Parts: sequence; C-alpha cells; structure tokens
Amino acid sequence: MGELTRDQLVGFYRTMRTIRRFEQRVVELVNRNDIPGAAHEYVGEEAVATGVCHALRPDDVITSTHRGHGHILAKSGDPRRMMAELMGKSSGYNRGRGGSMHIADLRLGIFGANGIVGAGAPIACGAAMAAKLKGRDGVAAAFFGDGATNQGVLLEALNLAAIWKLPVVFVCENNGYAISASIREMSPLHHLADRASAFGMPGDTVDGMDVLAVNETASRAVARARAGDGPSFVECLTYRFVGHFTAEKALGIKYRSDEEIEEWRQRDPLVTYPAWLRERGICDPARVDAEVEAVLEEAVAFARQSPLPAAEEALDGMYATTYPGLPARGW
Amino acid sequence: MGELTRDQLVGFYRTMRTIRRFEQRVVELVNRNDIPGAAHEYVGEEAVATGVCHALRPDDVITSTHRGHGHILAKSGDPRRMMAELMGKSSGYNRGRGGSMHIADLRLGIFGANGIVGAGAPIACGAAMAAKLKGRDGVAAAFFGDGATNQGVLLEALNLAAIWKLPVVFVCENNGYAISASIREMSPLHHLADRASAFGMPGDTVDGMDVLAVNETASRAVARARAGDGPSFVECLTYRFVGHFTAEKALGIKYRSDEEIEEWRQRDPLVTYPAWLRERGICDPARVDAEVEAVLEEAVAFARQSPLPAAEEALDGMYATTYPGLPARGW
Amino acid sequence: MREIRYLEAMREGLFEEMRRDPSVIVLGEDVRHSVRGLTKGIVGEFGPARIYDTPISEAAFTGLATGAALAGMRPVVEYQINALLFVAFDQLVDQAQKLRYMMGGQGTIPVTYVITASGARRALAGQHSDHLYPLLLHMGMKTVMPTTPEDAKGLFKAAIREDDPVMVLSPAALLATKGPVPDGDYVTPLGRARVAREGTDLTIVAVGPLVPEALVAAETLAAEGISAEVIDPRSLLPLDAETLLESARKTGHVVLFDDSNRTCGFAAELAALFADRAWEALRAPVRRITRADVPVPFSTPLESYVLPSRERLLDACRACRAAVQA
Amino acid sequence: MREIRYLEAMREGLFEEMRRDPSVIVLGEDVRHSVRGLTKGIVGEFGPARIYDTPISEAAFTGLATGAALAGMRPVVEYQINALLFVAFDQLVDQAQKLRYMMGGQGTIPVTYVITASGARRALAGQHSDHLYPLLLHMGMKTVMPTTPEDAKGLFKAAIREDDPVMVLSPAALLATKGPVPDGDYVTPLGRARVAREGTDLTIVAVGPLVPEALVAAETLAAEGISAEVIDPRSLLPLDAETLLESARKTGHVVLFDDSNRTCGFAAELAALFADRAWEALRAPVRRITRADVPVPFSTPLESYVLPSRERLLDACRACRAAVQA
Ligand SMILES: Cc1ncc(C[n+]2csc(CCOP(=O)(O)OP(=O)(O)O)c2C)c(N)n1
Ligand SMILES: Cc1ncc(C[n+]2csc(CCOP(=O)(O)OP(=O)(O)O)c2C)c(N)n1
Ligand SMILES: [Mg+2]
Ligand SMILES: [Mg+2]
Repeated sequence: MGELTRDQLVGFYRTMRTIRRFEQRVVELVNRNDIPGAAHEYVGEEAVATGVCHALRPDDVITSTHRGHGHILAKSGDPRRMMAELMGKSSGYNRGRGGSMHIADLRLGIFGANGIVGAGAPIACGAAMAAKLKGRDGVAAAFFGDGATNQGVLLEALNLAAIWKLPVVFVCENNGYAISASIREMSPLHHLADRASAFGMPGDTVDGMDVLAVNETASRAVARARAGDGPSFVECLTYRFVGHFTAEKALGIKYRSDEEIEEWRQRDPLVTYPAWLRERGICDPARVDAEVEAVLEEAVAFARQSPLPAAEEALDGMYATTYPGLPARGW
Repeated sequence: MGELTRDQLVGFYRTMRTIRRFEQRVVELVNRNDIPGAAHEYVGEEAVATGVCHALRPDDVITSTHRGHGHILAKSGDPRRMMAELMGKSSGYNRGRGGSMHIADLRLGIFGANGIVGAGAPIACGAAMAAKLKGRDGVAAAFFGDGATNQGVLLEALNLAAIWKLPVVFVCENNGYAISASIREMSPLHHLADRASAFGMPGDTVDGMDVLAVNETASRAVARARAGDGPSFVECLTYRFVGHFTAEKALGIKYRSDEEIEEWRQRDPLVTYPAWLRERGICDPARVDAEVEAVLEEAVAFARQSPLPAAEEALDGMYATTYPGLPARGW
Repeated sequence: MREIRYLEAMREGLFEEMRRDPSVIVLGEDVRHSVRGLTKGIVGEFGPARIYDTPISEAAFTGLATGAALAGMRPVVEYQINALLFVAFDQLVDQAQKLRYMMGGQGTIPVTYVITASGARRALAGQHSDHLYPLLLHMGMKTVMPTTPEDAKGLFKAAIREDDPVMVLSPAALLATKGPVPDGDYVTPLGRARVAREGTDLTIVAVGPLVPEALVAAETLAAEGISAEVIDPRSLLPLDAETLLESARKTGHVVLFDDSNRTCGFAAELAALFADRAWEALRAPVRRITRADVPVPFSTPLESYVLPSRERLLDACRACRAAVQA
Repeated sequence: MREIRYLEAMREGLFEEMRRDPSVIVLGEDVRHSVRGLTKGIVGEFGPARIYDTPISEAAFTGLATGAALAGMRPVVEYQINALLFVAFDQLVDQAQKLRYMMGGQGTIPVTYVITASGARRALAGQHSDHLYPLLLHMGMKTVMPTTPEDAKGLFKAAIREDDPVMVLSPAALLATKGPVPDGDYVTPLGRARVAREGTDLTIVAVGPLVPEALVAAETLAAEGISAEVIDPRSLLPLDAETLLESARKTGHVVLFDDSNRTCGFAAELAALFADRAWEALRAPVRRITRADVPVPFSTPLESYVLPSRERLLDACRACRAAVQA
C-alpha cells in the first residue's frame, strides 16, 4: 500500500467535507422543496465512501445504493451535475430522469445509485467480470448497507464473485439500522463480516468512522482483487447522524436512543479527522472548508440556473435502438 | 435420543426399500409413457429422506423439492395416491393437477414437492412459525439440494429462521451436482454446512449413505428445534445413482466419471444396510422386500385402474372462494 | 356518518380483524414503528407475538407467510413499495398463488398483502413509482384497490377474511383523503364495482388514484353538456364485469383511465372485454388513457407527462363523443 | 434452400455471432454440457472464457450480465424455463430494463436472454409451463418469439446485435421442427410481423407455438369457404402494429390466438389495439383464444383443456364470420 502522501491525506478531508456539506445543503433544499422526493443523506458515514473510493482508480467501478451521494462524490462525481439532478434539471447527471436514487456517471465508473436494496451487488460483479475478460486489472466495489446483507441477490452475488474469483470488493456500511430495524435483531451475527467466510472470501470489520482505517483495509482488498486473488468483504462500522431520509422527522418515529446517537457523534470523522490533520500540521482544514464551500455554492447556483427538461423528452432514450410506437405513449 | 428399537431399524429399511423400488417402477413407467412429463428419481439418496423423516413426528411438516418422491414416502405418503398422481389420475394426491413436482398431503404435514429450487425453505419456516405461535412444539424440515444453497430465497430463509429461532431443520442433500454442475465449481466451500455459521446456526456434515448416521444427526437437530433452541443445518453427503431426471440419457450428456459413480455405488444403502440388518440378525430383509413389492404392486394397479380427471375439472379449485368469471376461461 | 382519513380507516380495519381473529399476524419491514402508519400502536395492543419486523428478505418472508397460512395462520404482509414485489415475485405468483391449485385444492392460503402507499408519489422516480397490478392479475392473484375510506376499511377487512391470497393496494395519493366511514363491523365484498357517479353519455372506468380525477373531469364534461358515468372497479380481480358492461351498454362510449403501464395493462384487459362483450352497444372506439411505457421519471414535468392526467382524459372523452356526433 | 431444425438454426446463429464479436459471452445453468442443446460444442470452439455454467442464482447472474453489458460485453443468458424469470424478476425488469432510462440514456445494456424451451411442454405442470411474455411486455422489455427456423436464427442474431435487453423465446413445441434456412449471414429485424398465410375473410393473429396450429386451422376454414389470413407477429415488442391493422382493415374480422394467460395478456393488448385503431373496419367483435387463468395442470386432459386449442380457434373463427353473415 505504501505511505499516504500529504495530498492524499488532505484529499480525504476534502472529500469528506464535500460530502458532509453537500448533504447538509440537500437537507435544506429538500425542506425548502427545491429538491423534490426523498433523499437519503450520508451524514456520519463519510469516512466509508471516502476511504474506499480513494483506494480505487478512476477506471474502477462502483455500484451504490439509495444512500448514494457520498459514494458518488467520493468517486469524483461532479457536485454540479449531482445537484442539478437532485433538482430534476436537464443538466443533471441523468437529465432529470433519475433523481437521488439513480445518479450515475458511467465514464467515472459510477454504475448508479440504486433504489432496490442489494441490487447493485451483482451489477458490480458484472463490471468486474468484464474487466477480467478484457484483460484489464480493473476492480469493482459494491456498496450496501447492513440491511442488504439479508437480501438474497446480494448473498448470491457473494458466491458468484467467489467461485469466479472476480475482482470485487463488497463494502458493507453497517450503520446499525435498516430504517428502524436494528441489525442486532435482523441478523444473528455479531460481525456481519462473518458472513464472508461462508462465501469463501476474507471478511474484515473496520472502524468506519476512521477514514485511514477504512482506506487501509479497502486498499488491501482492492490490491487483492487487482492481483487476481478474488473478492473480499469489508464491513465498516458506522452511523448515520440523521434520519433514514430527510422526511423521517415528519413520521414521528424513534428507534435510536439519544445516548446512542450522542456516543457516535463523539466519533464524528468530520471532527476527529480535521483535528488530527491540524495537530500534525498536515494542513489547515479551514482552507479546505473554504474551497469546499465555494464548490458547493457554485453547484447549487448551477443547479438553480439550469432549466427543467421539456416534458416531451420523457419518452426519449428508453431504448438505445428505437422503433415506431416505442415506447408506447399512454394516450 | 435413546436407543433405536428393532421396529425402528426395520422401519428404516422398509422406507428405503419402498423408495428405491418405487423409483425403479417410476423409471419403467416413464419409459413406457405411462407416466408423462419429467420425474426426478431419488435412487441412491434413500438414506437421507428416511433418516430425517423417521426423526419427525406425524404432525411435523416437511417441504420437498423437484426430487420429492423419497421425502414423501418417508413422511408416510401413500404410494397408491402418489402413483396415481404420477399417472395424472383423479385419485392422485393432487387430483392430477400436480404430477411429480407438486405432490402434497397437508394432513401428513407434506407441504409439497416444489418445482422451483430453494422455494420450499421459507414455506417450511412459515409452518414452523405457525407451530410456535400456536404453542405447539411442532418442527419443520426443509429438504433441498446442494444447488439450492446458492438460491437467494434459501439463504434469506436461513437468516429468518435464525433470528426468530424457528423450529426448522434445513436438510441439504448434497449429491454433488445440480443437473450437470458440480458443487465443487459452484461453491467455494468444501463443506456446505459451513454456510450455516454465517446464519447463526449449527451446521453438521453427515454421511448421507448411512441411514443411522443421518437419523442420529437429524434427531439431534429436531430435538433442538423442538426444545425451542432454533434451527440447524444438516448436510448429507449423498449421490444419485441415476440421471438428473428419467430422460437424461436421451440428452447424451456426461458429467460424472464411471469411476465416481462406481465408488458411490459401493456404498449403496440398499446394499449395506440390509446386510447389516442380516448380520446382526435384526431381520430378514427379504421379508420386507416381499411386503414392499406387494404394496407397490397394489399402488401401480390402483393408479392404473383409476380414471383420468374430466377435462372441465381443470377450472375448479383454484380459489377457496370463487366469484363469477373466476378463473377466466381462455375462450 | 363520521369522516375519517383513508389510512386511519385501513388501520381500524386491521385492528378490528386482529381483535376478531387471533390467527391474524402482521409481517413487514418497519411495521412495529410503522413507517407507513398502518400499524401504528399495534405492538401496544396486540403484543410482540403478532407483529414482526422483517429483515430485508422479501422473498423469504413472503414464503414464510405462505407456509404459516397453510398451517392455519392468517398473515397480513406489508410491502413498503410496489418494487418489493419484484424481489418476492416467485414466492407471490408462482408459489402462494399457485400452490392450492397445484395441490389439487388442498388447504387454504389466507394471506393478505398490503402496499400502504401504492403507485406513484411525487418524485420517487423509476423504482419507487410502479403500479404493478396487471402483473398480478395476469397471474390470477385477487387484487383490490379501494379509493374511498369506506372501501379501504371494508375491502381490507374482506381481504383479511378471504381464504385466498389477496393483494390490497392503497394508492399513496389517497391515504390522506377523508370520507364517511360507517361505525361498527362491515366488509365491502370483493367483486363489486362502485358507480362513483351516474351518467348517460359516456362511461369512464377509473382506477385507484385516478377516481377523484375522473370525478372532477366529469364535472367539467357536465358543464360541456356531456353526462359521464364514472365507475370505480375497486376490486380488479374478481372483476365486476357486469356493472362495467351495463354502463357501456347504456352509454355506448367508453374511456378507460388507468394507472398502470399501457401494454398488457389493466386498460388493455378492459378494452378487450368491452370490444368483445359490449360490441353491439359501442358507438365509438374504446380509448385508453394510461401511463406511458417508461419507468416513471423523477423530474416533475417529465413525471407529469408520463402519468395519466385529467387533461388527457378530458381530450379522450371529448374525442370519443365527437367521433359519434360527427 | 437447405432445411434444418429450429434449434440447430438457433445454435448456428449463436455461433456466428460469437465468431463475429468477441464480446459475446454465454451464461446460464448447464450451458457447457448444454442440457437444452443450444450451446452444444461451444466450449470446444470458443474455450471456457466465453461460456459460464452458473450456480442456481438467477437473480445474481442476471444482474451480473447487466453489469458486464454496461462495461462493454454482450452477454447471452440462457434460462432453462420461464419460471426462472420469477426469481430474477427484479434484475430483469426493474434493473436491466430500466437502468438506461433512469440514467438519462447513459450507456447500453446489450444483453440477450434466451429461453430455449419456452412455454408448455407436455405434462410439466404448474411451474414449468408458463409463458410469461405479457409480464415482460408490460415492463417494456423487447421480446421476440420466432416460429420458423429461419426466423429463429435471424431474430436471435438480431437480438444479440441489439443494444438493448432482448428476450428471445423459443417455443418448446417448435424446437424440433424443420424448415428452410438461408446460408450465410442474415438477420431478421425486430418489429416486423410475418404474414404466414394470406387470406381475405378473417385475420388470425397467432403467437409462437400456435402458429402452425393456426395454419392447419386456416386449411380447415378454407375448406369451409372462409379465407383466413394468419399473421405471426414474431416480434412482440416492438410490435408491427401496421401489418396487423392492415390485415384487420382488409378482413374486418379478427381472432386472436395467444399462448399466454388471458387477463392482461398479449391478446388483451391486441384486442385493445384493434378496438381502438381498426374500429371502423371491424365487422364483428374481436375474439380471444388464450390460456385459461390457472396454472397449467399436469394431467393430459386437464392440460389440453387449459391451453389454447385449434378446435376452440376454429369455433371462434366460425362464430366471428357467422356473427356478420347473420
Ligand atoms: C429490496 C428492497 N427492500 C426494501 C426497500 C425499502 N428500503 C429502502 S432503504 C431500506 C433500508 C436499507 O437499510 P440498509 O441496507 O442498512 O441501508 P441504510 O439505509 O442503513 O444505508 C429499506 C428497507 C428497498 N428499497 N428495496
Ligand atoms: C430457481 C430454479 N432454478 C433452476 C431450476 C432448474 N433446475 C431444476 S432441478 C435443478 C438442479 C437442482 O440441483 P440440486 O439443488 O443440487 O438438487 P438435485 O437435483 O441434485 O437433487 C435445476 C437447475 C429450477 N427448477 N428452479
Ligand atoms: Mg443500515
Ligand atoms: Mg444436487
């Protein structure tokens, strides 16, 4: 793996800070109805996406989840086009068709957020297989939550990756809950990484609030995959500081104790990591903060200025090859 | 568990012999076109169904597979109504609607063979849950093959059973192959029972050609379930002496070496077990053979004599409560 | 009669059935905290043995409900969105729906599936906006979609008592609407359509969230001198074909206003039904206003373009009448 | 022209495309030993890197094909029976089919799915006899069902070259039939119906395994003085609506002969199409002969009763003509 450079260390912070601030703006914009629909914020989990994606190359692939903003930003997604997509604008990544749960940028290897829990895992396996067949040493990382470890297709995907030694890293973001359901009740396992051995691959559990730890473990898994030694499973222990989605407050449900939330907040990577950077004199985080602010300011402005798509575009682009009468109109 | 009685030991043989001879007749009848469609014979695997079902009570439940005749006979299914079903007769278990892959007798706790690999496992979980909720100490056993261990719904079911401590025994009949696919290539695991720990339950691997070993292990798992201690996974190493289905020969495919087949045949429970019974003076297997022959003779005769269902019956019984126009006719 | 909200009426129905029949249990994701609101307070009244938060294992818990039902329970299974049917599809349509028939009529499978916020809400995009009832109907699954609080309670209760699998779809757009709901125990039987508005010139068959839209459209048409009858099938399978055909025979003009995809959708089935069995009476082609056959897009102008709209319904109704007058 | 069997023509098509394009790979259960016969000899010619026996994990290998396709491969995925679509359903219709649209048109997903023995074979009962194309059409998936060896090869090759997901259904009943197949490279384009027999009095639209049945029925009708036109859509989506409508406009009488379930089935879609767009020309109601809406039963008399039959087709054709003459 080698030592991390100063630039890399600062880069981790820039990514984490970008995710945190991006999400905070999303919450504001959702509450103001500038972003319609549901957004699942990644606040608290920044170290996971950052640690993993910084272990990847630009030509590597990720598949993401309903809680995808962090993964996409960490894989160098453009905040402008993301924000525009969230606002349903035609300059958005998906030309307004996808919104939060479907953002993709194939050129950056971002094979899409996904609205279906677990569904991205086999797609990542396919990308990995393609890399292998084309004689490239590309790797695919599949992100998914603790809840997803009980979804059949994900378990099937683990097995496929193992028997075909696909260069995949399965990244389990264990934030303790699937909406209101505690993973303690939904799984008999103490460490979800223990499921890995049943699928013939190494499993590690790592502190998902520590970007350096995540990056180190992910880098090992990526190197293993790249070397042709097959898949790995990395469980990252993390926590979301916010509700399952922006609108959770309105539901009036409570499934986590204030103490639990407070305990995890003590380990906020957006507090601990910049403190560490400052202490070591690696950089002045405030500088990065200012840069990030400018980028996000511009992203929001770009999104706001962009036009909405024309209604009739809704029937375009469903098929790569189209035919008369396709897709059928509803009238 | 306690010592097995002489009656039990003889009973094991009677069941195994019944299955073997039933299946041999099925092959003949399929080849003569007296049984239409596809039948998946259980020849070679008799010790598994026998050992497991003899560990169950009459009010316990099983779910079976496409290769179900053995399970059903071992759970006291009536060979007459089974044979009639295979011939599509109205006296068959399913009144001719189901055939080989769907035989069921709910009163005997036989919740059906199933044409979809892995699909019976969650159904067994449901039966187990019902027993628990009704305050009974009933147990459900789910049979499935090695190939089924890679089907998502089965893996999901393992987890459900574990977290809810359902009284289920998962019986994996590892006969080495899913049609032509060797489990060695389809799973990274040496012992499929090793998947169990990833779902928080004990897993055992047992010699599936040894009815006593199967029965002992299954009895332990059943006792555990009945005591409220939750599910277990029992892998039985076995082998089918015949093709995947009766018609396999016609396909002209070969995926198992003659040596391998021969090796397993050396361990044929229909040879080794009666020899053991004879040696110990427990019984004269030839007597049992004669009884079994008579039973099967009668079953075939019963099936032959029974009438085919009337065509119009085809639209009956789809719904427990019916309505005008339901089910829609095709004309 | 007292007026309550649709969702509250559903909840009343569920609680009443649980009191009435101890074999009714509830399974689904987040049902204890009741993210969807249907099951709020259920643990308090009925205790933890009758309500189960499931892992994200839709196929398995659907199958579990089947097994439990065969063994004498009467499970109610909640799915958070239509798309969850996709991952549970084999267990729904190939197991629960088929088993009784394949077993030659042995046993019953009294499972009620409920999607408490069914169909499109605003801006949930391609995987959270489907309305999949045609897939279920094609596979023979009983399916109801109540559109008033009264029917919501009555049909939900009827579904729970039914000895077959029944899917109950509660359109997201209607959950907060209020309406009169009778006191005390009642059920709305499956297989009976509701004439939501009487009329003589034109029959609009409207489904689920589109029924209120159709009623508004009917007012507009009335002002234009067209008397539209609006029929709410509410029970999609079994379907009350007679009430639909009778209306078509009376008006001679039919416009279908359906919330599913177009190709092989529910409106296609109805059009085929009318073209076959109301042929003599029809005086204009049967028109379908449906969703377009694309995933529901996220951005509001795109979404509105793809979903069936009142404007398109009005155009179709006018064209349908004009066709004849011309 | 040389005559070869349907299955052999498919196989030729697959081999030709694999030679032509190194990105074509094959995935499925038992494809190396080729239990279905389509892939016989493939390992020998193309080596193990282009053909994968999968575990019984249909959802995962379907998703894997999607990912591989997005990354530049062109996978051909074989399913042994229709029911396997159920367990892979989310990955098929909610992922592969939707992703491109939801991504705003990024990328292509050139996956070909093939069910080499599609529909009912004899006595395989409720879970091995489905014919599920209406479910796919409803979700917008391109779907073809060739009925001659020539089309089998041509449409399969076209499907493989198509840059979208395409389902190829090869009816079990037709795999062994022989017919002329051109030498050399050709494709049969999607979206063009085939007029299998010309006629003037009545249009029969027949699907898949029912096409040969319809042709026999047409001979019987001819002897009775009714000239039936038989149309084989062969490409179900995209559908060649114009050819179908043209025939209906010519004959004024339409009978649909479809191998899927009735409710919300393919015949419903066609009936709706005709009732809307051939309205003026129709001189009798559009009749549907389809499967009954029950799982296919095992026993032969029951099975025959449930599946669409030539006798019922003939009755419907006669009634359809009589309706007018009366
Ligand atoms: C297959 C499926 N089931 C259920 C849902 C509804 N749902 C969306 S997110 C979610 C919880 C996911 O939990 P987890 O995987 O732990 O991810 P997290 O939200 O914690 O990041 C659920 C149940 C879905 N989208 N897909
Ligand atoms: C979900 C599913 N996939 C594929 C099939 C086709 N199929 C029927 S049996 C079988 C092999 C099953 O292997 P295994 O589970 O090991 O059982 P065995 O036949 O060896 O007893 C396959 C692939 C099916 N019926 N269901
Ligand atoms: Mg989580
Ligand atoms: Mg096997």
